[in-house]
Formats: sequence, C-alpha cells, structure tokens
Amino acid sequence: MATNILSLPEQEFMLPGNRACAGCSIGIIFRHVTKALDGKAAFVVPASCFTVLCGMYPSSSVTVPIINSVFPGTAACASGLAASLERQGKTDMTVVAMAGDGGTADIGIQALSGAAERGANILFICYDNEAYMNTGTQRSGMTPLAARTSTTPTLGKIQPPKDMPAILEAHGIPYIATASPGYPTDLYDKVQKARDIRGTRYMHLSAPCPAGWHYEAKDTVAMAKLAVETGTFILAETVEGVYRLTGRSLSMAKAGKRKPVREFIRTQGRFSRSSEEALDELQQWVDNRWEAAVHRHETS
Amino acid sequence: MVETRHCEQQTAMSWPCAGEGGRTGDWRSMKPVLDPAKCIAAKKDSIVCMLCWVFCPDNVITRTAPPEIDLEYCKGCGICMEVCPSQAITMVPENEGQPALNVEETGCDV
Amino acid sequence: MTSNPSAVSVITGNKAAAEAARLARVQVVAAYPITPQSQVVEALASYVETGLLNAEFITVESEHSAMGVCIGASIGGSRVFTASSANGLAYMCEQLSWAAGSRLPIVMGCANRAMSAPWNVLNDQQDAMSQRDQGWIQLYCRDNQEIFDTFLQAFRLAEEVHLPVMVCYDGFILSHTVMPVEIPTQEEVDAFLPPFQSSTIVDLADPRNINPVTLANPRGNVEGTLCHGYMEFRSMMQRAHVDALTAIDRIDEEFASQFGRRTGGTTRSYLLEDAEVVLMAAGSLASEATVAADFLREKGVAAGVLGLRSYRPFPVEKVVAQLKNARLVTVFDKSLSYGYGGPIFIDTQAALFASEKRPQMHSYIAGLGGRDIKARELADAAQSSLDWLNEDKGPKEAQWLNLQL
Amino acid sequence: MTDSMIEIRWHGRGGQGAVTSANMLADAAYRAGFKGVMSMPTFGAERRGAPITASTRLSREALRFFSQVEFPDIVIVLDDSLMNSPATVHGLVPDGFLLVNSAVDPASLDTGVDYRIAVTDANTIAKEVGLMISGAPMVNTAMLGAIAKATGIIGLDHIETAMAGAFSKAAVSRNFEAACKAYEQTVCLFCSEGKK
Repeated sequence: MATNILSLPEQEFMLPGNRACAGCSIGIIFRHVTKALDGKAAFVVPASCFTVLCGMYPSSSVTVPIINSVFPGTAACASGLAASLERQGKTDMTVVAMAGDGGTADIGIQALSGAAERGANILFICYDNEAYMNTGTQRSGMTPLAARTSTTPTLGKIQPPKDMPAILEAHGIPYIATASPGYPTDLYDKVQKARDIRGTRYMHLSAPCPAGWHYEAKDTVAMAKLAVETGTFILAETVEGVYRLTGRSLSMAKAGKRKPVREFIRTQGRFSRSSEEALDELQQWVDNRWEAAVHRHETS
Repeated sequence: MVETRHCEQQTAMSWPCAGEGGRTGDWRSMKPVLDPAKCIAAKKDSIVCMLCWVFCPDNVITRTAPPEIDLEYCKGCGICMEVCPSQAITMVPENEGQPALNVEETGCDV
Repeated sequence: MTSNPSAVSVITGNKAAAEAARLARVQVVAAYPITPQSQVVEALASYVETGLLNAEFITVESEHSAMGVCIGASIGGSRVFTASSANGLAYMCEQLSWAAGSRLPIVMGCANRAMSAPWNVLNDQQDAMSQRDQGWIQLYCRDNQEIFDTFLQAFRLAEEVHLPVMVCYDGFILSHTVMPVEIPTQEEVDAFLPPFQSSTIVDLADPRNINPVTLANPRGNVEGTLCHGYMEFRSMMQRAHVDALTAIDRIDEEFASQFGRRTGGTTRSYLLEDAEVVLMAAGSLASEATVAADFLREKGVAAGVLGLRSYRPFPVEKVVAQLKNARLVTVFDKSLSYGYGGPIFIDTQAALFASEKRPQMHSYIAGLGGRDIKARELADAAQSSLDWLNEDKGPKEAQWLNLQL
Repeated sequence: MTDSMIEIRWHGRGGQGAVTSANMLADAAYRAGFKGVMSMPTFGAERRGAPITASTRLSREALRFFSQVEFPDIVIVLDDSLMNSPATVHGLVPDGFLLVNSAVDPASLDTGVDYRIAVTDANTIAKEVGLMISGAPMVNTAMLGAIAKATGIIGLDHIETAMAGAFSKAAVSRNFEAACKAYEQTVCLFCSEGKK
C-alpha cells in the first residue's frame, strides 16, 4: 500500500541550521530518502551542493555516516565501501551514493557505468538540479534546452539533456526510478523498494534550485510539482526492465491532461531570454518524451 | 601559533550538531508566522495535513498540532506558506516594527 | 653442487607482488590492467577465483575507480591492495592525494614505466616520481625478492603510520623477469603481518562525516573544542612521513630477525664504508650499480653504492651520514624534473647542503623509456666523473647516459 | 661460456612459447643448483607469428644485474626459418651452443663459425605427443630436453620440477614426454660429451 503523508515517519536524520540555501530542495529530498531507509544508510558524496548541506569540519548536519569522495569517483568509492562492509558482515546499512547531475551524468558517469555493469550493491541517487549550482550555475549535461546558465549562450542552451535513466537502463540494472520532492510519498515508496533490491539501483530525482533556476525560494515545491504536471519531469520506475508511470504522472496519463511547459518555466529567470522558437522546441521535446513514456507504459 | 586544544583527530571527521551553519535568525529577512485559527491541525487539535512539516527543507517545523516553527534555524524560504492549503502561514519581514532607514542621515555617498 | 631451498619459486616481479598480496590476506583488491602491471591483476583474479585468496576482487573500469574503490574499502575497514603503472598512475592522481589525506593504509604496486608521449611501455621511474608530492610513501625495489619482502613490510608500515605506501619496481626489468624468490608459508607471514584487524568507522551508532570541507583555520566544534584547520592536518601528515623513516628501518629489522634477510629499510648500501666514489640510484639500477662498483674496485677505485629505497620520505640523515666520507657521488636518475634535473640528484644535493663535509656530485640521466644500462657503462660514467674531479674541471653538467644526439 | 655464468638467448615466433620455456629453463637451472637465475622477455609488445627473443641468465652466484644479454653462450632457435636472419646468431660466443628446432642435418647448419650445433625435430615430437595449439605445434618444452642433452647444464628431473610449477598435472605429463623424446632424439655436432 502506498504511503501517505501522515504515515511518513517522524524521525529525522538531518539537523536544522545547515548550510544549504534557503528553499533548497535537497533538504526535502534527503529528509525523505533517509526516512525511507530508517536512517540505516551510509552516504558517499562527491563535491556537490549536498556536501555543503552536510557541513564543514568539525561539525556535521546529518545523523548518518557520510563519506566524501572525489568528484568523478562517487560510484567507485561507494562500491568499494559496499564490498568492504559486506566483507566484514556489516549488513545493517544501505550504501547510498548521492551525487548531483554533474557528479552523475558528466564527470561521474564513467565510475557509475562501471559500477552498474559490475552490479555493485549500491543505491545511486542523482539529485538533478540541472547545472553546476555549487560552482555558480555553469551548464551540465543535464541542463534543459533553452535554459540559461553562466556558460550557455545568453539565449539559452541549444541541446537537450541526457536521458540518464535510459542510460542506466541500458546497463540492465534491476531497479531504476525517477522521483520528485514535490511528491514525497512516491519518493519514499521508491526508495524503500530500491532498498530491498540487491545490485545497482538508480534513482533520478528532480531537484529545483531557487538560486540557479532563478525563482523565489518559496516556490521550490511548486516548481517540483509543475515539472511533473507539465510532463517535463516524468515520475516512473523500471523494475527488471518493466517500465511504468507512477503517482502524478500516472494519473495525468490516465486523464490525458498536461499543463503547457510555459506554465512551469514562466517564473524561472533562466528561461527569461529564451526565444519563442526555443520554447516551442522545448515544448516539442517534452511532448515527444511524454508521449513515448505513456506509450511505453501502456505497452509494457 | 594556534593551539588546537583537545583535538586529537588525525584526519578530518565531523560529528553531528544542530546549527552547523550557524543561527539563521541573524540573516533571515522574512520569517513565517502561523495563525492557529487558520491551521487545520491546530483547529482539529490532531496530526492532520502536516504539509508544512513534510515540505520544510530545513527540518524546522514539528509534526505536531499545531506545528511549531524553530525560528532559530528557519531560513525563511517561505515554502511552508506556499504549501499550506489554508493560508495559515504568512511571511513577515524580520525588521517589522523597527525604524525605517533614513538614507539622508547615513552620510554614504550613494 | 649445493641444493637450493625448495621454498624458492622462480617467478616474475609481478608474481612476487601478487604472492605478497595473497599472503598478506588482503580483503579487497581493485585494479585495472596496464602494461607492465597487468600480470598482478591476472594473478590476483585467479587466486580469488580458485579460493587461494579470500577477498573481494573488483574489476573496475579505470585506475581512477581502482583507487576510488580502495579508498571506499579502506574507509570501510578492509585491508586493500591495487597496482598500476605510468598513465594509469597518472589517471589516479587526484585519488592518490585523497587516499593520503585520508591517512588510509592502502598498499599499491607500481610497475614503473615511462610516461607518454610518445608512447612507451618500457621502464623508467617518471611515473612514480611525478606523483612524489601526493603524500604517499614510495619504496623502490632492486629485485624480485625485495619486491616480495617490501610488500609485506609495506602493509605493516602503512597500518602503523597511517599513510598509503607505493611499492615501486621497474617495469619489465623486474616485473616480467623471473628470478628466485623465497616465499614463506602463510603461518610465517601471519607471524610478521597479522591478519588485518578490521574495524570500520562507518557506523550507524556513531555517524560521522568523513573528509568534510575543512577550512584554513582551526574551528571550534559544538563542545567548544578547537579543532584543526587544513594546515594542521597537513602538518600531521608531514610528521607522519618523517616518523615513517624510523618505522621503515625498524620494520626491516623485525623482518630480518624473522626471515633472515633484509631489504635495507630506507637505504641499501654496498661497500660504502671506505668508498671514495659512490654510485647512487633507486630500483634495479641500484643492484646493477653494485656490479659497476666491483669493476671499479678491480681497477683500484674505492667505489660503493648507495641504493635509495625510500624516496618519500627521503632519508636525509641517513643519506648524509652515508655520504659524508665520499669524495664524489654520481647519481643515476631514471626520471627527470624537466627544467631542472634528476629528482634523486636534486634531493640528495639539497640533503647535503647543511652538511659540513660535502662531496662533489655529478648527475646522470639514464635508462629513460627502457634504454638498456650496463654495469660497465655505470662504471665508466663514475670513472669519467672521477677523472673530471681529479683534473679539477669544476662543476659538471648533468649527462645523459648513452644519449645519441 | 664461463664456469660461473651462462647467458642464453631464445629466438622464436610470437605464440611459440619462447618466454615460457625461457622461464622454465631458469627454474630448472635453479633446481639444478644455480643460485642466480634470471629470465626475461625482450621487453615490448608481442605479435603472434612475429620473431621474438627472450633471454635466460644462469649463474653460480646470485645475480645482481639486469641489462640485456649481448654475448650469449647459448642460442636456442624454435623455428629454423629464423636461421636466415643474421640477428639469430649475433654475438654468440666462440665455443657457444646453437640449438635449433629443425628436421635438417646439423652439418647443413654449420656456418663454419666456431660454435657447437645441436638439432632437434621438435615439431614432429610436439605432434607425436599432442602438443598442438590452434593447429601449431608447441615446440618450446621439447627444446628444454634438447638443452639438457646438448649442454648438460640441467637434467630431465629439473625440467620436470620446473614444469610442475608452471603447468597442470595433465600438461606436465605431455610436455615432459616431449622433453624426454627431445632428449633422446637431439643430434649434436661437437656435443658436450665429445668436445672437439
């Protein structure tokens, strides 16, 4: 049975007064990921915004073990840790690699691909805030079409982002899911499902960023929801190769309703200089992906 | 030379503590204020709704009726205000009630 | 004809490295193949498959990940091992610094190979020398027995001083050359290097954030204790390195008392006591140089050899003491700090600067990219340096042995 | 060939097992009482079928040097087509041994130079005992028997011990059989028993 808001555990594994920006979605994500794991997890973290949240020496903002890793090596460090802990019979925790989009899709992709191919017993979570936010919003391989960063053309990015879940699916791993902080119970259930599977599990999380997307901090949850409601971010999971839409994306598919992308990006400064043609192109990209996802859901 | 009393660590390792990033009351510009008369949980005196607790990115809102907000560490993002279905939370400027800045008296060359 | 001991195997340097890792009961191995180190990976893979070694063997997709896995596994509390060479070692670069800064007792073999470009898979020591300042202990081996012995000592050392240790041995010259190696039994090794006392700091009951962002200055923690800044940690790492000099020699003594042979610890000397001319080198060249010293002695030149075993930490006091009676030191470097000179030459010269009695020093760059070096050529070079000195010709520029330019 | 040290160079083609036999010769020689033994491939990339060399150095004392062999006391040739290359006998010392895998009379290989020649038809032996890999005879181990016969520096028992360290039991028996046959069938011109 699906979890509801009121059945989410009360226990927290993140302490208040941390270093994350006001309105940062990673806090919401981390809270519900750790709740789903009941705090029984060791996190391997590369250079990223999450590093900042975890805090500076000599104090930590989280009450689970954190192992910092070099930027490209999250999955390698995590697979070494997992093998080592297992060797010592220490099986009371899930090894979670948690990286941003750069540490996953760009510089981190080789180690992730290697770990996935080997079937390293880790849960890899990418929180995708769609650019290098920790270094001042430079473009990443996950920055959307038409979005502006400090290293894209001023009118916005001219390439669409990588399809990371598809890349991981090509590795034949047992569990892949997308989730959003706008829908914490869906996120919670997926993390629990991933926890109980052995092998490499991959979760791709939408992570709205007020500082990098240029919207008001209060709108983080609204952004997360709009990303889903416009079909820009699709909630789904692939279990042993079987793909299905979940949560809000599933109900949208059933109702055949979807908001236009412009509604999602209207209040985001990063799209403010995008041309109408670029936004049409973005809408087309979203439409194509959405239709393919719905088709795949219906036929699998 | 700085004396590093008691610290016997060979490598850098941190232990958990609240407020690692410092008190946020010092720099927050807006703070949330909850009106129990509008809050569903407060009105029903029961753990219902709880959206402000669920979505708080800083873990400063309790899962209680009514929810309590820890203003020591709240960063004032306003997410709780946005997600509240009954508009029970409003964001109030931190300096409300303080005398307004008088530019002419500062002597700054602006 | 005497009969040779049966506990001796005639094996390559790579096999000696793998045998040492096996007998050290390593628990996690992660490695990526590269010439000339690949045989180490192959041997360990087969040991794990056939049950000779009870370990996790992680076949990573790159050297960067090999060291990443080692770091994760070492933090997780296991005894870990890897090996690499040349470009692979260079690809590990940032992880090397991470391993050392984390003070992890990782032991790595480096089958020394020239750095490209142009492509070259043969031996020199540029690869390890280029990683000099990452915080690793670097030990150089002269033959396959020393490879085996040094690895066993390296685990002891790494776990005692909390620094990673790179055991360097010349690619092909040692890695692919078979020679007799005495392999002790598991019980004998266990007595010298007890199985690793695994204990992990990754603990739910005591959650900590390992290697967080650390500022320049010390900061107080929640209890009000002033905790180190980045510089304090780095200073402790330097102190650990300096302290390791004593540990390296002591561990070799303990090794000698158990196995009846020694590596020499930080240095290994040959006929140094009365040596007027000293040939200095690291690795197999230090062994080749002993033959050169014999040639010179036959001609009446009092020659000796100072083999440098520990390049980092650099045994300053021992080097100074061992060179104080020499008139001339010829240093043969198999690598180069471009724009200056041979690294061992430079360091030795610096070490001697504060010494009251300083020998003359001549630098030779030799054997780059696998260029063959014969004992006769070393002897000739030392003789020519001695002639130079006797003719009072003054300072001598670094010379490239056998250069045909 | 001095009493204290013997240097050997192997000539073969990539895939013929020259390096394996060179290593086994070092091992066998160690078992035969040489304190210092060493065997090294010619360093570099190898191609199947291309000419390759390897070196073995044997000494009554522990060996301290690693430089490449210049003046071999023994040259072992795994493929007589390699005899066409002057590099094959280059540097072979006077009174040294030239051991060739060939079906021809050793006298026809006599170049008049002052070294001793021994010939073994290792191809036929390898086929007889079933040492074939990918259709090609593995002649390397038979040549160890030829070395034992021609030079006397090692005995068949030492070869068997060395093989046991390198091969599985089944492989040892076939390879050792090849070495024994080679030992019997090696034809020597100026062999060790009857020095000129």
